[in-house]
Parts: sequence; C-alpha cells; structure tokens
Amino acid sequence: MDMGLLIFLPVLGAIASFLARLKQPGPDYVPTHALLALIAPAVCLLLLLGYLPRIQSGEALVYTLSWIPGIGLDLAFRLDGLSWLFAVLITGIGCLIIIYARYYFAGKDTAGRFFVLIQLFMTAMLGIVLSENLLFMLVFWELTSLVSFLLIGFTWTSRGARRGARMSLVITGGGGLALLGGILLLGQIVGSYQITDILAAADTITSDDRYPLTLTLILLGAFTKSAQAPFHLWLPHAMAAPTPVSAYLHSATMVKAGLFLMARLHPAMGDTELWFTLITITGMITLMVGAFVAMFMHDIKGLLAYSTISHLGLITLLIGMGSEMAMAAALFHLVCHALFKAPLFMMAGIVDQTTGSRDMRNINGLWKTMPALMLITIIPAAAMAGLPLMSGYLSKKMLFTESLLVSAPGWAETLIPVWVTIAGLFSVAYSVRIFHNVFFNGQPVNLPHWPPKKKPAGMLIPLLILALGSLFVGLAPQTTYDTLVHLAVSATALTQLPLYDFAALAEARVPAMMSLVAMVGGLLFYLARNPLFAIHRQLPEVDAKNIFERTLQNCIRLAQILVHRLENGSLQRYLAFILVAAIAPALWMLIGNSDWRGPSELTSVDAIGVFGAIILCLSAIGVVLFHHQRLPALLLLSVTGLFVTLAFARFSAPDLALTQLSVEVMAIVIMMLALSFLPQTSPRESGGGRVIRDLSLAGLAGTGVALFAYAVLTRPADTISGYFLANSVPGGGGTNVVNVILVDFRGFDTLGEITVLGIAAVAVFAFTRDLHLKQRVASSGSLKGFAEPHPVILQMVSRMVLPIALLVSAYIFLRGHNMPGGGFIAGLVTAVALTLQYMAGGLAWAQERMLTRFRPLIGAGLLIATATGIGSWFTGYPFLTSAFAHMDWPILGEFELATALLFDLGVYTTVVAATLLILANLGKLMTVAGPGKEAG
Amino acid sequence: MNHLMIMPIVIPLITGAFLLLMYGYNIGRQRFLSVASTLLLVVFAIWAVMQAGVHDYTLYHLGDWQPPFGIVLVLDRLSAIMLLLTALLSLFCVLYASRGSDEAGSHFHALLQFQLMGINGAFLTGDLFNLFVFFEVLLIASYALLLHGGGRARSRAGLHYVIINLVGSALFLLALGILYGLTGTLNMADLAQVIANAPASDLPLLKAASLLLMVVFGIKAALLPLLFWLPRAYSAASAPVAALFAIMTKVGFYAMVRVFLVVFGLDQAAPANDTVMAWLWPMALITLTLGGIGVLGASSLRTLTAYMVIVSVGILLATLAMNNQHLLAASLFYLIHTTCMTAVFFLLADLIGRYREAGYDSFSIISPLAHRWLLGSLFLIAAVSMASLPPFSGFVSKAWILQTSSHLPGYLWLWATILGSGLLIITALSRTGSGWFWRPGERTLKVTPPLDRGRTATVALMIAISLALSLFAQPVMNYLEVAAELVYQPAGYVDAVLGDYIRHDGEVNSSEVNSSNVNSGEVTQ
Amino acid sequence: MIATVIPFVTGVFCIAVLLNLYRLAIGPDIVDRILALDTLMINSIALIVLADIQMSLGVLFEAALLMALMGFIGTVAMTKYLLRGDVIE
Amino acid sequence: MSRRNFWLPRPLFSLFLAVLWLLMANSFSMAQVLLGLALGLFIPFVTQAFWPEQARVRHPLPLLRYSMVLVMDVIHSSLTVARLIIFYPNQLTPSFVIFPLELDDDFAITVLASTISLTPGTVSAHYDSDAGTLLLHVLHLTDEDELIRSIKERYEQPLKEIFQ
Amino acid sequence: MNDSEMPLLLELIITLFLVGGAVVALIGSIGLAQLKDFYMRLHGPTKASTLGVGCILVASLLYFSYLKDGVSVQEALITLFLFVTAPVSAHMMAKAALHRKLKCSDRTRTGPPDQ
Amino acid sequence: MELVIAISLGVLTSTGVYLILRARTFSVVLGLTLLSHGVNLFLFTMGRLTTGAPPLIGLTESHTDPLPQALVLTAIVISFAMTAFVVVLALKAAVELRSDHVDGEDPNEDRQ
Ligand code: NA
Ligand code: NA
Repeated sequence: MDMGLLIFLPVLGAIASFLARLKQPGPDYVPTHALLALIAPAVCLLLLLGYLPRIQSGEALVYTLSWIPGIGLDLAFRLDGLSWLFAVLITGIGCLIIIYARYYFAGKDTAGRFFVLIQLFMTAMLGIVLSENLLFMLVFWELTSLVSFLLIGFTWTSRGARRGARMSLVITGGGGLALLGGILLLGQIVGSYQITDILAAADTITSDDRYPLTLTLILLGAFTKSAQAPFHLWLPHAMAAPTPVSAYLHSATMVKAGLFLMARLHPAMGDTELWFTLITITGMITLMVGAFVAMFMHDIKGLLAYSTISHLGLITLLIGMGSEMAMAAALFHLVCHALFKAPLFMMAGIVDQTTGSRDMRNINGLWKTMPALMLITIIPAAAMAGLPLMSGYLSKKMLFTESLLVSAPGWAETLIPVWVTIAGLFSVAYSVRIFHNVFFNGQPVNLPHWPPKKKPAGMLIPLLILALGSLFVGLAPQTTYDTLVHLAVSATALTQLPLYDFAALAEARVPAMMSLVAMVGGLLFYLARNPLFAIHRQLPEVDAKNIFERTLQNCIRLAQILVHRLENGSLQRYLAFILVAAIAPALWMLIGNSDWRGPSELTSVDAIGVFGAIILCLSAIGVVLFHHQRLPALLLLSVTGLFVTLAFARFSAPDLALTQLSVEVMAIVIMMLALSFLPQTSPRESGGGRVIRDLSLAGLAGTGVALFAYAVLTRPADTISGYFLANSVPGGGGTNVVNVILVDFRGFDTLGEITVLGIAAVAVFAFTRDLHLKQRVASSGSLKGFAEPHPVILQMVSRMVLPIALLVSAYIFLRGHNMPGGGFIAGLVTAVALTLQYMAGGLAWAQERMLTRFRPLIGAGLLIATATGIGSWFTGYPFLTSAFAHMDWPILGEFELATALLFDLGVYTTVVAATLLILANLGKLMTVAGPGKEAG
Repeated sequence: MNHLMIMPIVIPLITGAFLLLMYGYNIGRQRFLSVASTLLLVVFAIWAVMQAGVHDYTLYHLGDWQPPFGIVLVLDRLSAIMLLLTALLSLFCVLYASRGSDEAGSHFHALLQFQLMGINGAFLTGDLFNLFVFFEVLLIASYALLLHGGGRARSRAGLHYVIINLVGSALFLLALGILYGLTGTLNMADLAQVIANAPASDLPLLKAASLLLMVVFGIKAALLPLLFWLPRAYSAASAPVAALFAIMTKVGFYAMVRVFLVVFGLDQAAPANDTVMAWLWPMALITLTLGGIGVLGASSLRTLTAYMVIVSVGILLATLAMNNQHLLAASLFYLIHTTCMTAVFFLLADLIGRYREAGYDSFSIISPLAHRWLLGSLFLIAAVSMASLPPFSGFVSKAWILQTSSHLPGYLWLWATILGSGLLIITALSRTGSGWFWRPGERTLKVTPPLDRGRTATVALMIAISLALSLFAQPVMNYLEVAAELVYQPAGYVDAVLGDYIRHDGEVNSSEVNSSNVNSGEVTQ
Repeated sequence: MIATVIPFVTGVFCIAVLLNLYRLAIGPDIVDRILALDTLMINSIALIVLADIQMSLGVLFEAALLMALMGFIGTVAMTKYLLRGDVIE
Repeated sequence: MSRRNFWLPRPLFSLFLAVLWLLMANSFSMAQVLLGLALGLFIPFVTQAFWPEQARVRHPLPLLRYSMVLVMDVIHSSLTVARLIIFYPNQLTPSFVIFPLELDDDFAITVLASTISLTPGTVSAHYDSDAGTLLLHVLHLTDEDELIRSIKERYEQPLKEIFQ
Repeated sequence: MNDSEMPLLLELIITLFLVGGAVVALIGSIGLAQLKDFYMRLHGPTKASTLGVGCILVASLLYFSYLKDGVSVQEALITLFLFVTAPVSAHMMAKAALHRKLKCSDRTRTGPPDQ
Repeated sequence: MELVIAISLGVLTSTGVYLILRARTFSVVLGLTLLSHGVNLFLFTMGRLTTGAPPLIGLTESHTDPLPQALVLTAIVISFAMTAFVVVLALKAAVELRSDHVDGEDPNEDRQ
C-alpha cells in the first residue's frame, strides 16, 4: 500500500514547496525551502530501507488499484530488487542533490521553482521504477520527459537552454510515442500490462510474429531516453540546465530509465538474436562515440555529458549480452556510475560558479585555491578512469570478462573485447584529463573570477558523501553487490542467482591485461593530447543542436510550402477538388453497372415537352455564353427559371410552379441589387487549359446526373406516398396534399426551412449594417443616370397594385390548405408587392408608410409556428400534431378551422419579414447613412 | 410521448426567435437568456444521456404520424452523448463570448441559439431529408457566426465556406433524390430495410448515392480533399465561434456513422457500405497525415488548432473506415476528448493573444506578454492534453484506439499515422510554448492589463473536463461501448423505429386514420 | 373542337416564344432584351392557361396571375436598374 | 382627415375588394361574405398611406363609358397595327410627338398615359412634369395635329370629367 | 377533356378567342422580332401580346366558368392586371431607351428631344 | 420523354458546374442558381413525371407523388435563402477586398 505513498510523497513535497514559494518568494528563504524539499525524499529513502528485509527475501511486492480496466490501465505498483535498487538511487542521490542545490541556488529566487520541479521529477522517476502496470509506467515516463523539458529550459532566457529543452522533448517524446506503441503491442500479445504476467509470458512474446516490431518500438523508447546513439544528441545540450539538474537527471537517474526498462523486460523479451544484435550494437557504438567525443570536449560538463553517454552505452552493451553475469555487471556498473558521475558534475558546478567558466583550456591549477575539492575529486575521477581499487576498475573488469565470454554470434567474439578495451582506453584518457586539466596543468587563463569566489564548505558535503560511497564500493565490492545489486539481478533473472564472485574476478588474468592496456594507452593518449587536439580542430565543427534546428526548420518550411500549395485560397480549386471527389467515386462505382435502362417502359415524347426542354437547355447554355456580360446573363437566367416553372406547372406541381415563380423574381431582384455594386462585366481571365479542365468536369458532372436520372426514371417507383394521399383529407384536413405534407406530415421540415430563411435575413442584416457603400466596386457608376428616381406613372400604378396583390395573397394563403398556395407563396406575393413600392417610391418613402421592424416580425413568425407545435402538447399529442374541424354553423355556413393555418401564418409572417429585411438592407446600402427609419 | 426529448431543438429555437422579437434587448439581457437556454440544454442533455442509458431507443413521432410517414426523432446513446457534448461546449462558448466578443456584431446570441437548434436537430432526427434541413439550419447559422465581427479575412473565408457548402447541399439533394427515387422513402430505418432488400440491379446506384453522401458529409467533416475551406474559416472566426465549430466537423462524422452504419449497414451479410468504407479508409489516412503536416507548418495558434481539427477528423474517419464496433466506441471517446481540446485551444489562442503586446496569436512575432506564469502553465497543461500525453483524456483515448485497432487489418497504417502526427503535434506545441513564454525573455509589458478571470476560468474548466474524463474514464467507456454496440445492431434500430410496419401492407397503415385528428373537433372548440 | 385547336394554339405561342428568344439573344441593346423577356413572360402566361384548359384542371390561374405580377416587377426592376443604376434607392 | 376617412378611406374600393374576394373564393356563404368585407375594410386601411394623395374617382359612370371606349379602340387599332406590322413593316414612318397635357392630377395623367400606350400605334415614352407634356412615340405618324386632337377629345376630356 | 356536352356556340366563341388571341400575340412577337428600332419594337408586344393573351384568358374564363359552376374570375383579374401594368412596363422601357439614347431608325420623322 | 428530361437535367448541371468554376463571385452565383435549378428538377423528377394529375384530392382520380413536390418546395425555399445570403456576402466581400475575384489571391486586389 505505502508503495503508493512512495510516489505520492514527493508530489506533496512539490506542492508544499510551491506554496512555500508563493508565500515566501525571494532568495532569502532558499535554505528553508531546501529543508522543506528534503523531507519527502528523505522519508521515501527511509521507507525504502524499511522494505529491505522483505526484498532480500526475494519476493516482489505488488499492489494493484483498478483505474481504467477498459484499456488495462491500473494503478499498480511493484517493488522488487530491481525497482528497489533504482528507487534507492533516486531518493538517495535526490537528497544529496537537494542539499547541493541549497548552496548552488543560494541567493537566487529561481530556487523555489527548482525544488518544485525536482520533486515532481522524483515522483516521475519513482513512478517509472515502481510501476507494475506498463501503461501506468508510461504515464510517468512521459512525465519525466516533460519535467526534464522544463528543467533544461530552466534558464529560458538563454537560446541554448530553449533549444536544448525542445530538442530533448522532441526526441524523448517521440521515443515515448514509440514506447507507447511497443507497450500496447506487448499488452496485446500477452493480454495484460501487468509486469508479472508479461515476465511470465516470455515464450508467447518471443514466438509472436509481432515480436520484432514490439521490441524495436520499445527499444526506441529506451534508447532515446538513455541517449543511445544516434539519439544521444540531446544529452549534451541538456547541459544547459543548472548543474544540479545535469547531475541528477542527466547522469544519475533519468537517463537510466531506459536501462531500467531493458533490464526489466529482459527476462520477457531477452535472449533472442534480435535482442542481442540491436542492443549490443547500439551499446557498442554509443560506448565508442561517447568516449571518443568526450576526449575532445573542452567544456567540463560537455566532457562529463559525453562520458555519461559512453557509460550508458557500456551498460546497454552489457544488458544486450544478456547473461546473468552480464546483467550483474551492468547493474553493478550502473551503481558505480551514479556514484562517481554525480560528484564530478557537482565539482563542475562548483568550478563553474566560483571561476565563472567551464572551459578547461582556461581553467587550470585550481589545486592551489580549492585543495579540498581537488582531494575529493580524486576518488570519482579515479573511479571513472577505472584505476585499481576503484569501483570503476571492478565494473570495467567485469565488462571485459563478459566480453570474453560472448560466444554467439561469430563477429562479436573477437570484436567486442577489442572494442571495449579501446573504449576503456578513451575513458582513462578523459578521466585523467578532467582531473589534471582542472586542478593542475599550469596557470589559469583569464578567468572571469580570479581568484575564484568563495563557496560555503557545506557545498562539499554531498560530494564527499558520494565520493566515500564510491570508495566504499571499490574497497568492499562484495558487500555492496550482495546488499544492493544482487537483489536487482535476481529480480531481472526471476530467480535467486548465486552471488557474484569478486574473488574469482580478482584472479582473472586476461581482463586484468585488458584494463592494463586501457590504462597505459589512455595515459599515452592523454600525453599526446595536444597534437591530437590540433588534428581534431582541423575536423569540421559539427553542432548537433544546429543540425537538429536546421532539419526542424526545413521540415517546417517544407510543411508550410506543401500546405500553401494545397490550401492556396483558390475557391475554384477547392470546388474542383470537391467535384472530382464527387464524380470520380460515383462513376467508378457505376462503370460496372451496365443496365442503366430500368425495366419500366418509357413514356411517349410530346412536342411541347421537348420544346420546353430545348428552351430550358438553350437558356442555360445562354447564361454560360453571356456570363461575361452580367445583366444579359441575368435575363437569360430568369428565362431558365421561367421554364423550370413551366415544367413544374406542366408536370402536375402547381404549388411548385407558384413557389418557383415568386422565388425566381425575388432572387433576380436581389441579384440586380447586388449587381449595381459589382462590375458589369466579368473579364475573360481563364486560359484555354483551364477552360478545357472545367468543361470536362462540367461535362462529367452533367453526364453523371443525366445517367442517374435516366436510370432511376426507368425503374418502377414504390413509395410511401399512398399514405399521404389517403390521409391528407381525413388526417390532415386539406385536399392539397403537398401543403398538408408541408404543414402537417412534414411540418417539422417547414419549421426548419423558415428558420433558415429567418436566419439568412438576420445574418444579412447583421453584416450589412456596418457596410455603407460610398463608392461602387467598379465602373458601374456610369449607369447611374439623371432620370428622375421615381417616375410618376410607375408610382401611381404600383400603388394601385398593392391592395390587389394583398387581396390575392390573402386568397392564396387561405386556400393553400386545399388548393395550390399557402403561407410561403402568399408571403412572397406580399413581399413582392411591397418590393414594388420600394422600387417605385423609394426605400425611404416606403419605409415611412409601413412598419419596418422586420427582425421582431421574423421572431414573431417563428414563435407563432413553434407555438402551434407546442400547442398540441396541451392536448397530450406530440409537437406539431395538427387539429382541425369542419364547422357548419347556422348563419356563417360551412368553413374550416385548422391549426395548420396558424402554422402557415407563422410561415407567412417569417417569409414576408425575412424577404423585406434582406431587400431593405440591400437597398439602404446606397442611401448614404440611410434616411428614414433604419431598415430592419 | 415524452416531450422532454424534443427540448434540445425547441428551446434554442424559442430562445433565438425570442431574442429576435426582443431585438432591442441590451447585451446583458441577451447574455442572460442565452446562458439560461444553454444551461437548460445541458440539463436536458443529461436527462437524455440517462434516458438513453435506460432505454436503448426513445422515439418522438412529430405530428403524431408514425414512421416512416412522419418525421421521427430517435434518441439513443450515440445521439445523447453528442447532445451532451454540444450542450457543454456551447455553454462554455456562450460564457466565453459573454465576456465581450459577442458585442463585435449584432445578434450573436440569437444566431448561436439557432446554430444549436440545427446541431441538436441533426443529432436527433431519424429522417434523411430532415437531416438535410437541419444541416442547412446549422450551416446558415454558422455562416452568420463565422462572419460575426466583420473584417476582410472573415469575408473571404466565409465566402469560400458558404459556397463550398452550397455545392455540398446540392450534392446532398442529388443523393436524396436518387435514394428516394429508388426506395421511395426518407425515414432512415425504412431506407435501411429497403436498401437491404434492394434488387441487385439497384445496388450500384444505391452505392453511388452513398458515395455522394460520403462527399457531402466529408465536406462537413473536413475529409481530404474536401477540407481546404476549414483552416481559413476556423482561424478567421472569432474565438468562441471557432470553439463551437469544434463540434461541427463531428456532426459530419456523426452523420456518416448513422447513415453508413445504419442506413447502409443493415444487411450484415453483404453490407451496402463496403464501397464507402473502402474509399473512406485511404482518404482518412491522408487527411490525418496532411493535418499533421499542417500542424507543423501553421503560422498561428488558430491555424495550428484548425489543423488539429483536421488531424482529429482523420483519426475519427480512419477508425470509422476500419468498421469495427469496439473501435467505434474508442473513437467516440476520442471524439469527446478532441472536441473539448480543440475548443480549448481556440479559446486559449484568443486568451493568450489578448495579453501579448503584439502579434495576437502569431508565431512569427516575438512579443512580451502579461501573466506569463499563469497563461504559460495553462498552455502547458492544455498542450499536454492535446498531445495526448498522460494523464489526460487524450492519452486514454489514443491508447484505446490503438489497442482496439491492433487486431484489425491495416492497423499499422493507422498506428504509424497516429503516432507520427502525435510527434508532429508535440514538436509544434513545444515550439509554440517556448516561443511565446520563454523567447521574449524577461521583457515585460509597459502596462499589464488585468487578467480576465471569467475567460481564464472558462478555459481552465474545460481543461479540467479533459482531466476528469480520464480520471473517470471507465464509466464513460462502458456507456460508449454500449452506444457502439447499438450502432452495430442496425436491426434493433429498424425494429424500434418501424415497429411492425412492412412496406407492402402499407395500405393497412394508410387506411387507419391518424388518431389525433379523430377527436380534434373538441380540440378546436 | 377546343381539344383539336388547343395544340395548334399552343404551337403558335411556342413560335412566339421562339421569336422572343431570338430577340433576347440578339439584342442589340439590353433594353431590347428586357422587352423580349417581358413579352416572353406574357406569352408564357398564355402557355400556362392553355395547358390548364387542355388538362381542364383549373388549378393554374394563380400561376398565371403571379406570372403577370412577377413579369411586371421584373421588367420594372430591370428598367429601373438601367435608369438609375440601382433598383431600390 | 375625418374619422370616417380614417377608418374607411375608400368605401367604393372596399366594396370592390369584397366583391372580388367573393368571386375568387367562388362561394357566397356568410362566412366568405364576412371575410370578404373584413378584407375589404382591412386592406385599404393598412395600405391607405400608399395611395395617391388626391386621386379619387368623382364620377364612376363616365369611368365605365370610358373603359368601354377604350376596349373598342384597343381592339380596333390593334387590328390596324397588326396589318401594318405584317404587310408594310418597311413603309412605317415612326416619330416622336410631344403631347401638351391639360390634366394636372398625377393619377389622371397616369391613366391617360396608359390609355395612350394601350391603344396601338402610340406609346407614352416620357412624362415631363415641369413642362406638363407627354412624350409619345408613334409607330406610323400621318398627321401629328390630328393625332393630338383625337387623343385630347377621346381620352383627356372624359378623364377630366371623371377626376375633377 | 370533356367538352362534348358543351353548347356549340360557346365552344365556337371559345375557339375563336383562342385562335384570335394566338394570332394577335404571334403578330406582336413578329413585330418584336423584325421591326427596325427599339421604339418600334416596343409597340408590338406591349399591346398585341397583351391583347392576345387577354383573348386566351377570356377563353379560359368562359371555359372554366362553364366547367365549374360560378364565374371563374381569376382570368378577368389577370387580364385587368395585364392591361394596367403593360403600359407602365412599356413606359419604363421607353424611358430606359431614351435614357440610353438608343438610335431610331432613319425613317423616323422627328427623333427624341434630347433631355 | 425520360431521356429528354435526363439530358436537360444534365445540361442544367453542366452549365451550373462550369459557372461555379469561374473566377468571379457573380458567375459563381449564376452557377449556383443553375445548379440548384438542376438539382430541384432532379429531385422533382424522382417522383416520376405525370401530367394532369396534381396531388389535389377530389380534382382528379389519379395523383402524382406529392412527397417530392413537398421536398422540392422546401429545397427551393432554402436555396432561395442561401442565394440571397451568398449574394449579399459576395457583395460584401467584393467591397472589402476591392474585387470579386475568388480564384486565389487576386493580383490586383489592393491590401491595406
Ligand atoms: Na405552403
Ligand atoms: Na406593355
């Protein structure tokens, strides 16, 4: 249970530190904040030590709490030797780092932020190592990437910090995605994300054909995290972070997460050819690249960073070898590395802060000014070099031993020993260098602070502790191994292994020779450094950060270009795409379908019909031919509309004829209103190729529609309409079935339809109100004549037309339920009659004579229609249930009352108001600052 | 008949109409009405979710005409979820807009209500032509909202958006015509059964019609190559509008699910939707890729978010094309997540833009900004969720999608594109974050405008939803699992809607007179 | 007798419509086109009424009436446009 | 204006509308009659603002006679024009004629202008309110003075009677 | 079409109106098509067509008044409407033509006075 | 007759499509109108074509299919609203962008 606490405590700590920072900002409080931040890790450490006995009994403590079983994501914790080892490293070194930071950040008010983030990070790390559920582990995995991003960008004012942070996030984040994929696959293969189950399912996993992919993805995650070549590039640039961060995240803990993962999954996925090849090769390359580049680094942290990379490679290599002993060596070296690399970083930090530089070409002979630091540094440096009696010596020797034991495959047998020896040689060289170059090697060269600033001695405590730890490991390896590492190794092997025999290791001859070679070679190499540096300087300077940034920038530019190519603001292009998308699949589908001609027999051709069809087509084609001269095009368009109307009228659709007719005229008037602001002609601007493209598109579209129409028309019709014809009178109370459908059977459609009309009008109002056109778009101004605006004769007649038109519209409205007509058409007739007044008498003149609040009228219309619908609730029927009654009252005679009529009234009101609102607003565009009432 | 069910359509309609009637209302009253109505919508949506949790299908016979003759509304888990999502989203948008962006033009709230009416109608209707009508309602409203506030960028983008959608509507009518001409009905359930029993000679035509519908819905959902209107339109719209538009593409997705899986999917043995799915799959993957590239290439946060929308559409449609029940459930979960987060980002772009000295939400301009820490943290959290990193809903949804798809053929394509686009998103967002909050260095504004708590709270709340969605994912997932299961049992849908109606004794039905009108005499007296 | 004469009459009006279209096409001036359209409208009223008589339905009066109204409005709008460069002012 | 004028601006016209309604509705049931009257009252009431200010038919009877004459003339003259168009399309001698008006009421002038346009051979092309003239276009002009005189006596005089 | 029991006279009159109307309208359109200048073309349609269509409408009026009991008044209304509006359309078009200073045919005695 | 109708529908569609592919909003509007004519007629014909049988109960004994007519009526109204809207929008855009060119960035569109 309290394993959860292990993870949860640092969160509390982080929150506490955050609050403390809010409460007491400013540098004076750094010590208190540090003390506060120390609590959580310390407690965790103690808890862990408390677990030791149970761990030593070899049991794996597992505690599971269900979270999202649906995706197999549980809050599951696991504490076994491996996780215990890592947890101890994380918390232990964490404590020391915090102590170190207390001095490092002394007098900086960024300290608070550091303490918050470092504890968050601790949470993440503990989460990784203590998770039993792989998905759950992934949560923390990503969290480490994120916190690391924030910590590398800690000093965000510097460009390097920002870039380094982004680089690490992109690389490790990408790795995280790969890992997600890998883990999901693994989960699918095993059927669970619980590590226990996975470790138990080794055979299923390795025999599954998705194994290679799974392994590759998981290793991608691990390699990116642990800075394995070629993903190591981010680590050196992570050195932009403050030294405590580098020491903790980028040497001791986070970069070990990948190694942890490999070690953790080794029993499940290990000992296969693929595993060996992928990991050992990566490890070897990383080992060598790191060691070599480190040699030539002048920046202390840079050198340490590359040496870290090299050591990570080393451990990876060992893990790749896969034998228990190799694993033992790996984990042993992992501990050693943590113990000697952290203090070296701390040393670098102190040197940096006191002298103000990290360049080893300037920093020399510090032994005079900081002897204590020098004395402490001897141990970790020696350990890193792998001098006898040092922890590093043993781990190196273990490595050599293992390298000799590698049997299969052939190439590795000889290559690996040589390889590791050379790498060892380099490591000796750079270890010697960092020590000698910093503390001896003559006089310092123009350092920013000389003599160096004083730092409180307390800052050395964490170094001292770590150094002594390192020394202890070197002197008493067996004890260290037995207490710390052995449990971990057993955990990775899932069995209690025999203890590692260091006595035997001491006997081993060949490894001893190899390390001797490495040491001597390293020393010689170091002595010959200056000519080598000279050569190295000749080599072209490669800055990974710049390469990365450049590639990123190029990708972005490429993306931009591509996007702009596609999304280039050409409406016609988009429309062409859409048409192609519509035509291509449909035709593709219909290519195979030969029987266009359906079974039912054709109706006879009649002359009038053909005549109408021909004229319809001619007028449509005419519109195309004339579309450059806009007004004639409009005339032809209205001819088309007229013949559509005639078609409706001929084929038994009087309602449609009426509607089409009224709509057509209103549309034409609106278009002309707009046209008076637009150019009167369209220039001929599309080239021949374009015209051909469009013509073929148009032709294809037309053919498609024609084929569809023919195919459907020649097939028998079996529709639900019988019901409407049968129920229109008894159920809907009207003989005009179309109208009954509109106001009753499908009244809901009509409600939506008038809403559309209303919205359109309101929208037009909304976006024309601030649009006052002083000048027209183009040379249509010439049209504006001196003729009187409102010819008397036109006025007189149109005024007389109005009342008649109103009567007619009343008639059309009232009979609509039984004969062609209805609210919509009546509304349009009214609107048209009033439009005529606009045209004849002028907007202002007409506005004075009528109520011009169209928007509320639209609202009213919609509300009337809706209210009619709601009314039926009170009689217990659903929305829009119609009710009607045929009355035959004594005096009045026969008449009918129908709620449908009320609904139609709503339609009528909306239509009138909407149409006039649009026209009025278009009309007022010209009247500068519109006289009379506001239109709408 | 339970009238609560039609409320999601009627309430916004009444509110919108009333706001027009009271066109003189000051902005305060408008806001009050608008917020009140949206709150009501949330309430009714919650009711709908619970109702659908109890009864698989709830029907509403408009005008008391039984389907397929009258229009019927169908409430199931799928539509309920969409209703709730819409309601919540719109609530946040209204709240955000009420902090001032609604004053940029007239009738913002009325138009927004009409938009909601359209969206909810599209989610509820069980009639294909009625779906068309509600599409038009939500479109015309969206046109108006898109242009709200004016400006040439909006005019241009709006013009493209409108015209493209008009072409889309024409295609929709074409498809409707073909379907009606061959099946003689419009009710989705009835269509489904007629299509399932259609003669072989009609099948190619029907499938062609379904392909036309794919284009129509593809335009709404922004499927390649129909999506080029989207980036400009979304980045031109005012923040709350763009945020609301986050649901619009999902309407297209929803329509595809309903039409392709139910109407064309009844015949499980030889489904008529195979052709559509075959076409949908590659197009969706390309859409997804292009979206990722666009995210990387975007030059402002709004554009970036617009491409996020495209990415999400790609994922949704690709998963739909894989045509698997459990995958559908997963992608529905993803839909909820992505809708919230894209909305958050549109609002965030505006929120941060207001506090940057120059450049609003542009990446190219380096400008000091106020409230660096608060906005920065907000952005960071939002970005983590958007990049579907744990512990947010995005992680859960993606994990679920990848898991469920891993059994299906071609899953590697899906994985590659999803994970790849994920990397691109992380890259883009890290650039944005560091560019906005780190790059300006210590430079600060001359005058620090006070933080707009209302707007900030709104955004924070929406992000919190994303977190909550992952913390309490399991119940939601269970709900969606059943929702998807129902979608993949079209027979159940058809039975529920049509009852014992079979086309060829339609006469039996037509002879019986609509019950409501028998006793309508006293209704009118 | 009526039945026999109707097709002939309709045919005559079709010819008239063709003549109108001819004028509409050749212009030369826009006013000519408008005049042609106006006449076309009037002739199509006749066509509608004839169709109504032929089918002896009596449901197309309204269509004819609206056609007259709309034709008038259309002509007015267009001439107004020519006179003033604007339709509503 | 007086109370009666306000509520019932044009009694004649209202009646006309009511009758027209009944004819259109094609039923004389009480309900329709009431409806027709209602509309007859309502429509003029809402549209009175749009009406020509002073135009009122003072004497209906001459109006009837006038329209009779008009119909006759239309039929007769259209035959002549038809003959001209068919047989001598190239011997036509069109011309513009300026017609000095005696009427001053806009409405009356409108009626006159329409009359002139309806009678084939003449179209009123432009009304110059300042000069008080109508510009006519004549399809086949033989004697200008004769034309003006005939228009004056056949149409302008009766219109004077009707509207003044 | 059941006009068998229709009295011959009525049928004759209707036929007469139909044919006459057709002819007149045709003449109007011929005029429109072949006359020299716009002002002359204006004459044809503005009344010939109106008259022709008027005749058709009268025919229809008679026909339906017989077919359905009661006067079918719509046609009368249409005719009235046409006769009221036609001159105005003509007037407006003529104004437009004058405004655009259209050429008259060379046979024109006195051209339009320049405004 | 079916063939004639099919062909004219095709022609209407083609002309409409061709016009919406032109570079000026006005042409596009013309094209949209033609297209909607075509589509409305298409939807209308999907009820099959019959003369002299309007869906008016009591007038004739046979009736054509009323449903497509109702649908087309709705469609006409909607496309009217849309046309009006798009016309005004096109006008607004043309005024604001100083040109009604919509085919990509117009060279002679002045930006401020
Ligand atoms: Na209607
Ligand atoms: Na005329």
